[in-house]
Amino acid sequence: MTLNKETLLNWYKKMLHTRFFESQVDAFFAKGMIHGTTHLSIGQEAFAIGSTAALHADDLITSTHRGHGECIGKDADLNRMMAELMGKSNGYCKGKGGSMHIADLEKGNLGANGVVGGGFAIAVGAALTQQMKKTGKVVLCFFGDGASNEGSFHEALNLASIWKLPVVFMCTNNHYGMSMSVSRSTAVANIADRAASYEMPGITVDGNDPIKVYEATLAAVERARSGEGPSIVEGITYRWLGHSKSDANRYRTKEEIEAWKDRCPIKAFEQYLIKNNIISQQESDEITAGAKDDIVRAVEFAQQGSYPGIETLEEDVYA
Amino acid sequence: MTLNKETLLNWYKKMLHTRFFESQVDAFFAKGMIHGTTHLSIGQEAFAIGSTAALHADDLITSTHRGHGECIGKDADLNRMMAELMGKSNGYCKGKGGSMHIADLEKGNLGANGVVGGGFAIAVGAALTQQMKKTGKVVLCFFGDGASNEGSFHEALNLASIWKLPVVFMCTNNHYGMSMSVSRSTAVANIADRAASYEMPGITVDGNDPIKVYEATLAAVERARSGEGPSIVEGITYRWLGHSKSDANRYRTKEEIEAWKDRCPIKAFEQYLIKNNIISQQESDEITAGAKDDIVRAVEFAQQGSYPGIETLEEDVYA
Amino acid sequence: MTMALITYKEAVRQAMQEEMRRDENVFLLGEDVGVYGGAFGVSLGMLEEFGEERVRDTPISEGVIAGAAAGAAVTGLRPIAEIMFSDFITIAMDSLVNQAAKMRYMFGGKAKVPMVLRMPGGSGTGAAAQHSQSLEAWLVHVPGLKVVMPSTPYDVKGLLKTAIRDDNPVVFIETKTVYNKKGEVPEEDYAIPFGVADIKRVGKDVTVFATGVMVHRSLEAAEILAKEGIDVEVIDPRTLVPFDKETLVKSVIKTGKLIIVHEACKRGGFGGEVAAEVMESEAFDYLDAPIKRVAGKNIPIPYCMELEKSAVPQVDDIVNAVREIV
Amino acid sequence: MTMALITYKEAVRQAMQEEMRRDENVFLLGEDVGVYGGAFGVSLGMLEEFGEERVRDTPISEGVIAGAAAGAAVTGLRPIAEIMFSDFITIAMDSLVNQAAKMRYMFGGKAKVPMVLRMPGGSGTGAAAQHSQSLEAWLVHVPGLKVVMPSTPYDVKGLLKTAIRDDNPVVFIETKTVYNKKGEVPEEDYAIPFGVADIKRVGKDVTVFATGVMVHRSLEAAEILAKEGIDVEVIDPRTLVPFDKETLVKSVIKTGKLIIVHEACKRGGFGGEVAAEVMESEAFDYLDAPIKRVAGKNIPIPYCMELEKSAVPQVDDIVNAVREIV
Ligand SMILES: Cc1ncc(C[n+]2csc(CCOP(=O)(O)OP(=O)(O)O)c2C)c(N)n1
Ligand SMILES: Cc1ncc(C[n+]2csc(CCOP(=O)(O)OP(=O)(O)O)c2C)c(N)n1
Ligand SMILES: [Mg+2]
Ligand SMILES: [Mg+2]
Repeated sequence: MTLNKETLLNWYKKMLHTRFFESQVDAFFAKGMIHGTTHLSIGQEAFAIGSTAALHADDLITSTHRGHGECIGKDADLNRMMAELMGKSNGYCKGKGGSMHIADLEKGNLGANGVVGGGFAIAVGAALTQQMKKTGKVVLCFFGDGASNEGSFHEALNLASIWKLPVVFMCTNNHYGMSMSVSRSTAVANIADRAASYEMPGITVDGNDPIKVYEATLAAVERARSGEGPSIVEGITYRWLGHSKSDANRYRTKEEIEAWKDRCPIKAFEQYLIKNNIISQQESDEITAGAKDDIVRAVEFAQQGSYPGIETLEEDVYA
Repeated sequence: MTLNKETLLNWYKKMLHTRFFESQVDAFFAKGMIHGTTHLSIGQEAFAIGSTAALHADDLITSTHRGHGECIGKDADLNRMMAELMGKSNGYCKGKGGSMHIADLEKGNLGANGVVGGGFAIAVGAALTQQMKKTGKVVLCFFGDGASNEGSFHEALNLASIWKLPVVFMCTNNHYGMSMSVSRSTAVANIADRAASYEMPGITVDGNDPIKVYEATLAAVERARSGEGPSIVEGITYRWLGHSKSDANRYRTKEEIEAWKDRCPIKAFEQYLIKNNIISQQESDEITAGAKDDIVRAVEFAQQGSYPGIETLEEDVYA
Repeated sequence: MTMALITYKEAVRQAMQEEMRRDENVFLLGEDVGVYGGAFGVSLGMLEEFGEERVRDTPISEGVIAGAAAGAAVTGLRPIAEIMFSDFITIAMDSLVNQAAKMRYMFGGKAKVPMVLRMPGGSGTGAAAQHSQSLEAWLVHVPGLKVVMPSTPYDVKGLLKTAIRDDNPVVFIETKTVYNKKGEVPEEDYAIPFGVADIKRVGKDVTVFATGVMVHRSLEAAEILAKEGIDVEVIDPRTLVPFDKETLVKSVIKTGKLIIVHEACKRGGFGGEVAAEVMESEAFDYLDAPIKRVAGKNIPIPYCMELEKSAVPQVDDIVNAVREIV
Repeated sequence: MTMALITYKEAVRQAMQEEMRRDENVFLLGEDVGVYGGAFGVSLGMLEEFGEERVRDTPISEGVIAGAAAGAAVTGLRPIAEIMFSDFITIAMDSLVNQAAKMRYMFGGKAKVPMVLRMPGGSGTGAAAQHSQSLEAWLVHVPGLKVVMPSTPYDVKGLLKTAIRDDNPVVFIETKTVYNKKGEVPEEDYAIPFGVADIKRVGKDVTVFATGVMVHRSLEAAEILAKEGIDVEVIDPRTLVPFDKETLVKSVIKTGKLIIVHEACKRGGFGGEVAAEVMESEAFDYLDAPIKRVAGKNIPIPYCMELEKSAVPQVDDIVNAVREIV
């Protein structure tokens, strides 16, 4: 596996972008500058970025309610993301979608989803297009541990398997679906164990290590691309913040959260890069500062945007 | 395992009842004396009867569109079954349900179901009642191989597992869901393999051997009754007739059908009983004749019944 | 135009075949649509012509049938997905309503979801409560969906072509009890635009607005009433979304009387919507009598044949309703 | 009666608590209803009182939540099942519509299915298209279901008790934007019968029929209009099935004018049904003006706050509609 410096730094930057983007959103949310609800993936960046790194630029993804990282992994424009969250017309969805519905079809992002499990069938259909049109493209279908208990998971994985579709089911196992721990909600310990029901490979990796995530995803992607069908790739990680704004964290301990914060994927990756002499601390600081600036610019872009006019209200219901 | 003569003869009789009941239905259907649609289980009798034989009288079942056998296994009244199929007011559902909706709540039959996969969640809920009320009763949830690809299968089995509910999922694997063979529709070879996704035992047995079916079911039922949770029991069998009236059998060969007819579960069981000196040929003939007579009586009963009056049309929508 | 006399079912099949020949992006998926030809034989022979790649048997998984259609549509194919009975749309509602119908709007107009979800609806086959429903009212209530409900071979072929060519999710409800009814259909390619009602019978005394099989029953009723000197106009909207209000309003202005007939149960059915639309229109002032709905009873469909018949409007019910109003 | 001032949310919780204390067969299941207290905190504290056995967190599996409730109900329990947002009922439709609602009829009257399916509905939280729908019209169209839609703390408590005690599947739609609204509620046990509308404001000039949060907006509108000398009667049906037609008809006979207000999108909404019912009643002859519907736009709910507001009726819209009609 040759991962050159440029590649690794790109990942690092995207992980930082995700972190800073979401920290900013969190702050804006607290101030009432972003409304509605938002689900932050702080602590989970390595899985989103390591996995999407295994894709070609024209491959596809379907994402979830907690999808900012995957979106950034798939090269989304931070400006338009921030604008969308602020409900502006220069946002990805012209202010009509918000955090849960960011889509970037040109870049192959078929959309986040407000319905848990809502993306499975869409990903399977998108993979069918690739197979029938022989595009050679692959679809990554992101979902959470909790989503694996929806019936849509089962129907989609079975169909993908029997049709040998080029789709990889990417489980962000952050230990909880809202307040339900995996051990309480799910009959198996690892979601990837369920691959057995669909005669596909299932692998569970450290979701906080972008290189491990990348390698596992790449293997599954290559398998899918070569026509051998779908797999499950599961990354074990942790959601640092509450599920959404309404979460008082009653279902877990401070100690547990702190222990996972100690395993910060971004810190760990920085240390890896420095220890392996890929970058210096100074370079890291510069990248970090640059990533922060990008978010400042995104905020500026968003703030300059206008709210969608009332005349757009009934537009775009039908093509 | 001590299965006394009386027990075995009871099974034999129920298998014959199922066969003759359905043959009669088939004939009536051809003559237009039974309308709508009907799904016959001829060839599958051993699984329905062997499995329900493992239950106590007050245990429960949920059944399917092809559920006459299970209904008979659960001691249904043949008269009221036939009357129901003829749409008569003395039928099980006062003529409002027909073949796909026969239910006998007093005997613990929570109903056939016209929706493939419609029974999974109901069975799980019924099992929850038994657990919460500590009744010691068990629920058998019958379903077909095809039904195992519905999302409802997945949601129900996961919930049953994590709550350790007293339910056993009984798969009548007759090789086809309408025209789709299991190998085309389903990612795994045996439906019981899917037990792995729910950390429950799964066993596949010869569905044409009522004793093997009984033994496997009994083990699963005892496990459930003792609070250890659900299992899958799958019986491999074969549907001799078309899926329903509209079936031209285009998806399978005559040879395949004939080969399975040679493995008639009723013939085989008769031979077993005779060979093991449990009954003589003469006794068998008598039982057979008696079973036929029971169907004749059922037809008489049904024919004497009246059609439900128009005044019943809007009755029983609400309790 | 050369006309051929074909069944409703054949018309559906021809529309699919011709569109699949015309556009390689069009394909069919659903339970037993291949060698079995669908539960009603609608797609018989299509597997032979188009092969397994384009006539796809699916497992019994309605959620993924509709959802995969949406995913395929949004990435460039034009799927025709079949739900074996419209009753099972219950299982596909999330894919259809929360995904397919909303994608375009949620994404700020970027997505196109050109899919057709075909399904036979209605009662009359003795298949009882879970195989006999008429659920079009649900779908009419979902922004982002178009809803089509053709009653004749001519309409079903022309509208299915339009549906397949449309860039939106279209729910296409076939009337199963008319599958074997014959009618004249042009041999040439034609398509019927959405949102154009068809006046199936011109009359001056009363407007009967009917959908699906009720169009046929209304026409029968009209013949009976004609003998009594009552001249009935029968309007078939053909598409419920978009809805051709204009044709209906004009007719009501002419006749002053409106009876709405549908098979779906009355409470919460499409009839209420139509009544309210007419009332909110300029036709209100021309109404000589209250608008009347003749619709299914508010009950699940019973099995027994006589009860089943009584559960939904029959010719007599329409005749009586007209007599009462004129 | 001693009255307490409590929120709508507390009223829901109290109804559940009191019924669970009264009847050991009553229990609550749903996603995150336990330690989390539900997405809106409705069931906070219930786990502590009743334990995990009777306050059951479920996996994210709406189909089996509703279906297991039906199975538990038909075998002797009285489940209260929660769907976190009414939008996700799409996933539970088969369990609810084809199973729970039809069991009794299909089985010839033998089954009882005493379950309540609670769910918050409506827009106004900035959560966009998949978390903001008002889908009551679908459920009204399903024979076998009862449909309740309370607007105040008093109503929600009294109606939830009735729902829990009812032997049928009851869909109980809570108005999420009024969860924190306070109102007077008796401290004694009380229950409100189904099928009895509440005249929330007596007036003589025009009848405004409203559901859910629109009851509050209509009352606000009425106050504004009162200053202009227009005396508005506001009727809240409280239960959509069964429906109290009588109260509405009487009111319309009195005022001669009817405006129907709901949040759900207009096309195919409950308003059409109400309009048609009134038109078919003796009130038709008393109508001085066409019945008017003020309802949600036929669009998915957009994210941006201003657009979201414009998507559904606001106080001004109701005021304007009344002004136009009187
Ligand atoms: C169908 C559906 N049910 C419930 C919800 C409410 N909800 C939103 S996120 C969530 C938890 C999802 O858990 P998981 O799949 O593990 O993803 P995570 O939130 O941990 O990223 C729930 C229950 C929803 N949005 N959609
Ligand atoms: C939800 C649903 N989808 C489709 C059908 C139509 N249908 C009835 S039976 C059947 C095949 C079921 O296969 P399986 O579960 O193997 O049972 P079998 O018929 O073999 O007994 C199908 C597709 C249905 N009744 N319900
Ligand atoms: Mg999670
Ligand atoms: Mg089968």
